[in-house]
Amino acid sequence: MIKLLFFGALADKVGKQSMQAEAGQRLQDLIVAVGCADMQPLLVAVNQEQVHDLAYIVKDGDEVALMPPFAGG
Amino acid sequence: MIKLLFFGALADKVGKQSMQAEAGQRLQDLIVAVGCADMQPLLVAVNQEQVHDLAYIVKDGDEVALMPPFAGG
Amino acid sequence: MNNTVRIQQEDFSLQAEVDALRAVSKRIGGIATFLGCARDFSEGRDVFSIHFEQYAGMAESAMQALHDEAMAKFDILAVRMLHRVTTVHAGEKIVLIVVGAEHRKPAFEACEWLIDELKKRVPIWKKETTPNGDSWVIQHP
Amino acid sequence: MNNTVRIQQEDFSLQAEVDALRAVSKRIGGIATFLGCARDFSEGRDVFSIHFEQYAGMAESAMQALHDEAMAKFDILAVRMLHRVTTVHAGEKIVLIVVGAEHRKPAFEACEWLIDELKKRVPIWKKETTPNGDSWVIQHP
Repeated sequence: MIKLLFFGALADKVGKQSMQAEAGQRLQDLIVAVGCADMQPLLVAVNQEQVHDLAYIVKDGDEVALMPPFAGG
Repeated sequence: MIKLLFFGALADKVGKQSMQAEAGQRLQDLIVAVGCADMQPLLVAVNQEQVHDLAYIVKDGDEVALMPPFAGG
Repeated sequence: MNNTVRIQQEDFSLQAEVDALRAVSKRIGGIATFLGCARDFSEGRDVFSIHFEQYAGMAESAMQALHDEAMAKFDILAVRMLHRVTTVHAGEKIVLIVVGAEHRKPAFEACEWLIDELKKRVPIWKKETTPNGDSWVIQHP
Repeated sequence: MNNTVRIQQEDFSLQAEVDALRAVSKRIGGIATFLGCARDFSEGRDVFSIHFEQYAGMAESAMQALHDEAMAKFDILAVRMLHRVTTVHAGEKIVLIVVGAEHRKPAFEACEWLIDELKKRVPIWKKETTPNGDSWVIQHP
């Protein structure tokens, strides 16, 4: 299993801040499965590091974050 | 008469901070007369406004300052 | 003094942060700071308050990475970075960047680079409360 | 609070100056500051102290002219400028520029422009006391 986190406007749209998901799938498929494919721009982090290759296959224990563009400061 | 002021390194070289001088002479002649002609770069202010035209003829009551380049901050 | 890079709920003291930075080295001749505050007006409408949210852990490590990158990239002696994550009202402090260097030019460059990069790279979001309700802010470059 | 442009012997408080600037408008979203301090080392030699001298009257009016020019030239809301004229030792404060704007870019631009122009246009001089005696400082651009 992996842990999936949602932030900001994405958490509001998905209606939750976190959920569990199956390991072994590509990030791009995971994004479609949780209904976030049309929420662009979308930033992704795996284990707190931003990733750009959405073909990455999530591994058991990964923490995956789906994030809107940052707006600090 | 005019009042002549010297600042910073110029005051040290001239050996005084102020003196009186005659009105009616050009700034460039005044600078030579007080022995500051070779002290370049030299900035000049008349009545607390920087001037660049050394042909200006000093008038009675003028306050003329001879200054080395500024070094604030 | 506290860590040089922090994300916190509480307000901070500009004076205390600058004093802590100055204590690092007597070689520091120029200190550039950027202090970001909440405004009562944004994008043409009133703003009552701004709520900040972070990705805990990643936000602080992204700020630490910026700190380290700035220290390597610019000719500077010390950096302090703080960001509040809470609800703030008009006039309240949000973010502080303090950079000390021997000379002013790299201090300014690093300070401006740090706040620009913080906005791009640190996972923090803000929601504004306006007369028309709440809305997440989309950052302009 | 005191005047927004001052030349004085006494030390000043960064906090008090920034607070006074913030009180000007709740439209202020970004505050850029530059604080110049005395270093213990300059141009390859130790410096025990620095003595500042001004052309009284002209120095403050030249600073006021810079203040007014910056307010007209940049999209900013408030400026405070202070310069001490006294003898300072390593680590002591010399000069402060504080600029408040709606957005950070003009605040940084105005702050950097003001300290650059202050060095060019305000009649202040400094003499450093070093192990080899006193010497007037020739400013580098």
